[in-house]
Amino acid sequence: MTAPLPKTLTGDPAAPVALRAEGLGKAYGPITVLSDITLDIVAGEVHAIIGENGAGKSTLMKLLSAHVQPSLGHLSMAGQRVDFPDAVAAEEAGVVLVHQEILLAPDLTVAQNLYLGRELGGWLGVDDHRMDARTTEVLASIGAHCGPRDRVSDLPLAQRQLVQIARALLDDRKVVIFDEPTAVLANDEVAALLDVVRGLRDRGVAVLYISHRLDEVEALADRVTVLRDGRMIGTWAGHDLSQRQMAELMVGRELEMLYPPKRPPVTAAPILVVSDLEVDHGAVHAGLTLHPGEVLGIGGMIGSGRTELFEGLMGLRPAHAGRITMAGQDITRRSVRDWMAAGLVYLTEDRKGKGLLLDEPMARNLTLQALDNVHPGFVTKARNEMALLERSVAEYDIRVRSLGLEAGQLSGGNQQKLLLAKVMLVDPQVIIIDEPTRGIDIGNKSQIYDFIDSLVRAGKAVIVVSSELPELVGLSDRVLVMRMGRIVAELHGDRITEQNVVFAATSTEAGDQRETVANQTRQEEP
Amino acid sequence: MTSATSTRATPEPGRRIRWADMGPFLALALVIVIGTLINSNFVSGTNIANVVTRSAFIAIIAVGATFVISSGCLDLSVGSMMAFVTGIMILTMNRLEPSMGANAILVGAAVGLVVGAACGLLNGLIVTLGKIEPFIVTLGTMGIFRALITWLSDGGSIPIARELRDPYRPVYFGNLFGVPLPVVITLIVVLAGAFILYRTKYGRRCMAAGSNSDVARFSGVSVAWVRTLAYVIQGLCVAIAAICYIPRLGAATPTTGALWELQVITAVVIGGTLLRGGKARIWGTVAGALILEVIANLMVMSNFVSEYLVAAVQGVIIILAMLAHRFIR
Amino acid sequence: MTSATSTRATPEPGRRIRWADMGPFLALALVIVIGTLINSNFVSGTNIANVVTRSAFIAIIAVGATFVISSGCLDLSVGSMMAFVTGIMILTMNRLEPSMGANAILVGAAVGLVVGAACGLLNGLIVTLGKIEPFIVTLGTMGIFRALITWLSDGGSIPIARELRDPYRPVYFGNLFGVPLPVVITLIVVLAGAFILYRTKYGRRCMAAGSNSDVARFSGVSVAWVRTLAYVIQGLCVAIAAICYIPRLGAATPTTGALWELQVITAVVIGGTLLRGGKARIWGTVAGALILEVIANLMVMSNFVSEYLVAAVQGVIIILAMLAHRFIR
Amino acid sequence: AQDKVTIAVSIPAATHGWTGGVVYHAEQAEKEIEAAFPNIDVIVKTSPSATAQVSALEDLSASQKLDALVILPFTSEELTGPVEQVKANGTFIAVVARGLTDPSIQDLYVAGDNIAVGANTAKWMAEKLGNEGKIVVLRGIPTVIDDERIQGFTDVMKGTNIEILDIQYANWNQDEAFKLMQDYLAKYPQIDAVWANDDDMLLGVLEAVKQSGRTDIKYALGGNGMKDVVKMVMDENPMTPVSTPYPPSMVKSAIYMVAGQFNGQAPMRGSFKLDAPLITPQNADQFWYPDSPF
Ligand SMILES: Nc1ncnc2c1ncn2[C@@H]1O[C@H](COP(=O)(O)OP(=O)(O)OP(=O)(O)O)[C@@H](O)[C@H]1O
Ligand SMILES: Nc1ncnc2c1ncn2[C@@H]1O[C@H](COP(=O)(O)OP(=O)(O)OP(=O)(O)O)[C@@H](O)[C@H]1O
Ligand SMILES: [Mg+2]
Ligand SMILES: [Mg+2]
Repeated sequence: MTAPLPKTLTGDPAAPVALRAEGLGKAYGPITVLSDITLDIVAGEVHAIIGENGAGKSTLMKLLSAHVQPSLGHLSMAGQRVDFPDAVAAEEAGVVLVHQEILLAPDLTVAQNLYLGRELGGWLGVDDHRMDARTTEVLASIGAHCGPRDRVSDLPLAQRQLVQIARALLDDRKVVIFDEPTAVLANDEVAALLDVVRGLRDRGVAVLYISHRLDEVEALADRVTVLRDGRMIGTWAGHDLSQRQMAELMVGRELEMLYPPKRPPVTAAPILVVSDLEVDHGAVHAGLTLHPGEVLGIGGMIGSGRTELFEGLMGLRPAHAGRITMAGQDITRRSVRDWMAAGLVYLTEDRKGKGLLLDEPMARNLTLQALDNVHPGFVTKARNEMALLERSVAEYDIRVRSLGLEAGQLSGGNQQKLLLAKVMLVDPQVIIIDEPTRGIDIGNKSQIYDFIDSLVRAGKAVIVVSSELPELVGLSDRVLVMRMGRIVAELHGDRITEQNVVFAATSTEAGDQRETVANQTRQEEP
Repeated sequence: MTSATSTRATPEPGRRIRWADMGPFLALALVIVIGTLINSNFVSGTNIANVVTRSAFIAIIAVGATFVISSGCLDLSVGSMMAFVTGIMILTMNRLEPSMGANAILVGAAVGLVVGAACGLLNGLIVTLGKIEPFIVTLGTMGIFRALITWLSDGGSIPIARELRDPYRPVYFGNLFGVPLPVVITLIVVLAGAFILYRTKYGRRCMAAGSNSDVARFSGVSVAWVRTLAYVIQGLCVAIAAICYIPRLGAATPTTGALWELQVITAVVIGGTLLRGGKARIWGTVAGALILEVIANLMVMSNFVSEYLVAAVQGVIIILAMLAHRFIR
Repeated sequence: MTSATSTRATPEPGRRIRWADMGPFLALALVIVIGTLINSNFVSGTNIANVVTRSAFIAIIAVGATFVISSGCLDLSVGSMMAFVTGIMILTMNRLEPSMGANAILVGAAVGLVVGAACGLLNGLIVTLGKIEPFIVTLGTMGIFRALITWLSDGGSIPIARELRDPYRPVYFGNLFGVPLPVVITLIVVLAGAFILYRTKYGRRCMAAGSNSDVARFSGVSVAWVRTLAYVIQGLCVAIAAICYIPRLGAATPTTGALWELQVITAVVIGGTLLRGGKARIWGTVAGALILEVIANLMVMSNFVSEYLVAAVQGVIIILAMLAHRFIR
Repeated sequence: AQDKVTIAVSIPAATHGWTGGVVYHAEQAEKEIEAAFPNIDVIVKTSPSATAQVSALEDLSASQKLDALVILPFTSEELTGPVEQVKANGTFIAVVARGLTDPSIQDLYVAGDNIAVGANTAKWMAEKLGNEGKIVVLRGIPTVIDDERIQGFTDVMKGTNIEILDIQYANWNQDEAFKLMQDYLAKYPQIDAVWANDDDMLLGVLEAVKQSGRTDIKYALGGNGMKDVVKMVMDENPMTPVSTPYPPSMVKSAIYMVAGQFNGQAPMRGSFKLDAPLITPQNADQFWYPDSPF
C-alpha cells in the first residue's frame, strides 16, 4: 500500500507571490464547474495543477489569465486586487496562457502569429527581418523545427503547439501558464520544453503547469495542487509526493495496474495487408500486415510521417500506388465510407480540427460517423441517440454535468473520450488509433488500455500510433518504427523496449537497416 | 485549425439559443405591426393572402438555398435558373398541347423538375469535382442560364399557349380549403425540407459538411456528394417555384427572376442560417421571405416615400429589423 | 538524442505554393493567347490600351474589396456607392465651378474621398457594432446608395458642367509617359494596397481577423476596428475609381456602376483571395480584373458567338479558366 | 362626379434614362392634376420587374377601390392577365406604350411604336448612306421594346446593301455602350454609321468615337428623344442630325386623358398611336423639355 500522505502546504507569508486567486468560482448557468479556489502562485517556482479530466484545470487557468471572467472571487497581484477585462490586459500585466487547444491564425506564418498584435516596425512597414530573427531564436530555444515563414496551416500538430509556446515566451512574463503543453509532443520535444520551463523558473518567473504525465510533474514541480470535481483538494510540496500518491489524490481511490497483460502470439491469417503505399508529404513505400487479435504499435519521432501514413491509407489525403486488402478483399482506392463498411476506422490525433464538430451537441457528434448503424432507415431518431449517448457516457466514463453540452464545451480529455466513443460506434474490425490517450487522465488511461485489450481479445485488430513510449511498449504485441516517412524497423516480443524504439527512430544507420528489417518481416509472413 | 469555442463565455446556452432563434419571427412581427400602423388595409384578408401567396416563390427557392448554404456553399444562379427552367417548361407545354391538351401541363412540370435537378447537378459537380469557389461557379452558370433563356426567347418573351392558361390558372390562383395553392405547396416544400434537414441522415451530413468539412470527411461523410445533392435539391426547389410561377405571369422573358438570387440569400440569412454553413433554420428562412415581401408590400401601401427612394427605405428597414432582433434579446 | 531533425520527404513545398499563386496570371495569359488567336486586332496597341484602361475602375475598387474580404467580410454595395459618390462629386463640382473654375475639380475630388470614406465607415460600423452579417448590411446599403443617386438625379442623369469637361478630361484620357493615367492611378493604388496589406501592422491584423477572429481578439487585435477600417479603405478606393470615372462619360446616372459589386468580388476571388478571409492576393486581384475585362472584350472581338449567348460564353470561359489553373499545377 | 376619384399609375422603376423620364413625367402629372382637381387622387407606383409590377397591381387594388389604372406594362404577355383582373373590379384601364395581348382589356391605349422608331431611323440612315455601307448596332436589355426596335431597324436594312457588321447588347447603359463602341472600333477598320437604340447609349458611343479620333463614322444615331440629344439635333450636330422620339411624356398625356374623363369632359376611349416622326433641327423645339431629367 502507499505511504501516508504528507501534510499539505499552507500560505507562506515570506514567499514572493506573483499571482493570487482568492475564492475563485465559475458557473455556466446552473452548472458550477469551479468553486472556492484560493491559490498562491509563487515567483521562481513551478506549480503543477493536476486532476482528472473535467476537474476544472483548464477553466481555472482561463480564469487566471482572464480568458474567462469568474462568477465569484477575484485575482490579486503584488497584494493589489486586479480585474483584467480581457486576456489582452492580463498579458500586458505579465500573465500569459498557452492554451490546451491550438489557438493560432492558420493562414498566417509562424512569425506573423508570434508577433500578432505586437508587430515590430513603424510607419515604413513591419520589420520582418527582426521578427524572423527573433522567432527563429525562440523556436530554436524550445526545440521546434519549423521556420519563421512556414504557414501554420501546413504544420503538423506538434509544431503548432511549439509555435504557441514560443508565442508565450516571446516577451518577459511574470506568470506563464502551460495547459497540457506536452500532450501533442514526443520525448525529445518534451525534454526540450522541460528545460525551457526550468529556465523560466530560474529567471524568477512563476510557472503554472498542467499535465497528465505525472513523470513530468514529479520531475518539475515545486508545488502540486490537486483539483477534484471543481474543488481544491490541497497543495503539496512537489518533492513530498510520489507519482502514485498524485494519481490517488486526483482520482480519490487507489489505482490498479496500468497495462493489461500481453496476449499470446497470434496465428490467424492477416486481416489487413498494405503494400507499397506512397502518401504525399508523408509515407514512402510503406507496407504492413495486421492480424486479428493483435495490437500493432507504431513508433517514431514527431514528424516521422505516421499520421500521414494512416490518413493516406484511409484516403483522407492524397496517396498513390500501393495495394490495400482487408480480409482478402482488395479495397485500394475506395472511399472512407466503403472502408467503414468493411470495418476499418481511423481515430484522428487532431480531435478539434478533424474529430469533433465543436458547436454541435454531444449526441450529434457521437452518431455522425455511425449514422448508418444507428439509424437503419432514412430517418434519425433523437430518442435513440440520447439512449446511445447515455450508454457511451457511462461506458467511456465521459464526465459531463449535462448531456446537452456542445462538444466544444467538454474538457479536453472528455472530448477525447467522446471521440473514441464515436469511432467505436461503427463496430469496426480494425481500429487505427492515433494517440489514443492524448489528454486523458491517469485514472482513465488504464480503462482505455483495458478497452483496447478487450477488443483484440474479441478477435479485432488495433493499430496504436503513439508518441508515449511506455504506452507503446506496454500495449503492443508488435511495433513498427517509422523514420522520415519510412518504416525502418519491426520489433517483436522482448525486443519491444523503449531503447529499441528510440534507437530505430533516431539512428542514422536505421536508414540502411530498414531494407533488411523490412524484407525479413515480409518474408516471415505468409 | 481549431478555434476556441470553449473559451466563449456563454451564459445559459439553452435560453440564449431559443431567443436567437426567435429573431426572424420577431422581426416579421415588427414589420407587420409597422404595416398595420401605416395602412389599415394592410391587415385586410385579401392583402395578407396576396402577400403570403406571392412570397411563395422566394420561400420555395430559399428552402433549397438553405440546404446549399448550410452545406457550406452558395448559389447565385437561382434567379437565372428559374428563368431558364420556366422557359423550357413553357416550350415543352406549348409543343405538347396540340396533342395532349391540358395534360401537357403535367408533362411540362415533370420536364421542369428534371431540368431543374440537372441544372443543380451541373452546379454541384463543377463545385465539388472542379474544386472551384461556389461563388465563381454559380456566377458563371448564372450568366449561362440567363443567356440560354435570352437565346430561347430571341431576346423577347416565351408566352404560354392560350389554351393552357385556363387549366393552369388554379395552380397560382386556386385554393385548397381556403388556403391559396402556392401557400399549400410552399408548406409542403418547407415541411419536406425541414424533415430532410432535421430528421434524416442526409440532413445531419449536410450540416456536418458545412460546420467543419474535415470532421465530416474524417467521419466518412462524402462531402462532395452531400454538397452535390444540396445543389440538386436547390434545382428541384427552383423547378417547383417555376411551376407555381408560370400561371401567374404566363410567360418567360430574359428578365424573369432577375436578382432573385440576392433576395433568396437575404431571406436565408435573415432567417438565421449562417452564411458560412453548418447551421440551418428552415422556418426562419420562410420568415425571411415573408419579411422581404411584406416590406415590398408596405412600400406600395404607404404613400410618404418618393418613388425614387423606395429601395433606400427597403434597405433601411431590413437593416433595422436585423438590428432590432439583435438587440431585443 | 535531442532534436532528431525531421528532414521529411516533402517535395519542395515552396515551389508548390508558388505555382498556386501563379494561377490567376496563368489564366490571364491563357485568355490573352486565346484572344490573339481569335482576332489579330486584339493585340493592337489601341485595343490593349483601351482594355487595360477600362479595367482600372474594377481593379481599383477590387483592391479595396481585397481588404474587406481578407478581413472576413464582404461588400455588395460598391457599385451603388460608386454611383452615389460620383453623383455627389459632380454636384459639388458644378456648384463650385462658377466661383472656382477648374479648381472645383480638386475640391470635388476631395469631397468625393470624404464621402466615399464616410459611406465605407457607415457599412463598417453597421457590420461591426450592429454585429449583422456583412451580406445583409451591404445589400441594404446597396439599395440605399442606389436610391439616393436615383433621387439626386430624378431618375435621369447628373451631367458635369460643360466648362469642367475639358480640364477634367485628361484624368481618364490622358497619358503619363505614354501610360494612360487611369493605369498609373491603378498602379499607385495597388502598390499602396500591397504595402498596407503585406508590410504594415494593420495588414497583418486584417489578415488575422479574417483567418481566425478569436485568435486575433486574444492577441489584442480589435477585430471591429480592423474591419471598420477595411470598409473605409474600400470606400476610399470607390472614391478614387469615381474620380477616374467621371471624365469618361461626364455624368452620373442611376445605372452607373450597376452590378459592379459582382464583378469586383469575382475579380478578387479569381485572383486567389479566399472568400472566407485570411488570405489576400492583391496582384492576383488585378489579374482578375484584367481577365474579366479581356473576356468581355473578346466577346465583341470574336464573331462566332450569338449576341444572346455572350453571357453564357463568358460564364463558361471564367469557369474554364479557373479549372485550368486548378489542374495545370 | 364629385366623389373622390382614385387613379393608380403603375410604371417601371427608374432603372435607366428612359424609365427615369417616365417616372419624372408621371410624378409631374400627379402633382399638377392633384393641384388642379382636388377630388382626384393620383397614386404613382414603380416596380423594378414584371413580377413586382404584378404584385403592385394586386396591392393597389387590394388597398383601395381604383377608378382608373394607367399602366406602362413591363411586358405585354406577363401583364395581360393581371390587368384583366383589375378590370374585373370595374376599373378603367389605360395602357401606355406597350399594348396588352388582349386589346379588348384596354379602354384607352396610348401606343408608342417601337417598330417605327427602328424603321424610321433605318430609312433615314439608309437614304443618307445611299443604301451602301457598313454599320454597327447597339441594343439594350433583352425585352420587348428592344426587340421591336431592332426588328424595325433590321427589316428596313434588309432591303438595302448596307451591311450590319455587328449587333450586341449594351443594356441601355452609357458605360457599357462606351466599352462596346471602343471594341467595335478596334474590331472594324471601316464603320460608316452607328445606331444605338437608345439615347443613353448614344452618349457613350459618341464619347468612344471622340476618343478614337476616327473620321470614317459619318452618323451616330440614337432614339427616345433624350433632352441632351434633342439639343444636339437643335444645334445641328453633324454626326447626330436627327433623333426619333419615344417620349416618356406619353405617360403624362395618358394620365391627363384619364383625369379629364373624370372631370366631365368627353370620355376618352380608343387607341392613340404616337408616331415616331424624325426629330430634325426644324422641329426639334417641339420635343425639347429642358426641365425633364431625361
Ligand atoms: N462553456 C461551457 N459551458 C458549460 N460547461 C463547460 C463550459 N466550458 C467548460 N465546461 C465544463 O467545465 C468542466 C471543467 O472543464 P475543464 O476544461 O476545466 O477541465 P480540465 O480539468 O481541463 O479537464 P481535461 O483534463 O480533460 O482538460 C467540464 O465538465 C466542462 O464540461
Ligand atoms: N500539407 C503538408 N505539406 C507539407 N508537409 C506536410 C504537410 N502535412 C504534413 N507535412 C509534413 O509531414 C511530416 C509528418 O507529420 P506527421 O504529423 O504525420 O508526423 P507523426 O509521425 O504522425 O507525428 P505526430 O506525433 O505529430 O503525429 C511532418 O514533418 C510535416 O511537416
Ligand atoms: Mg483541460
Ligand atoms: Mg501524428
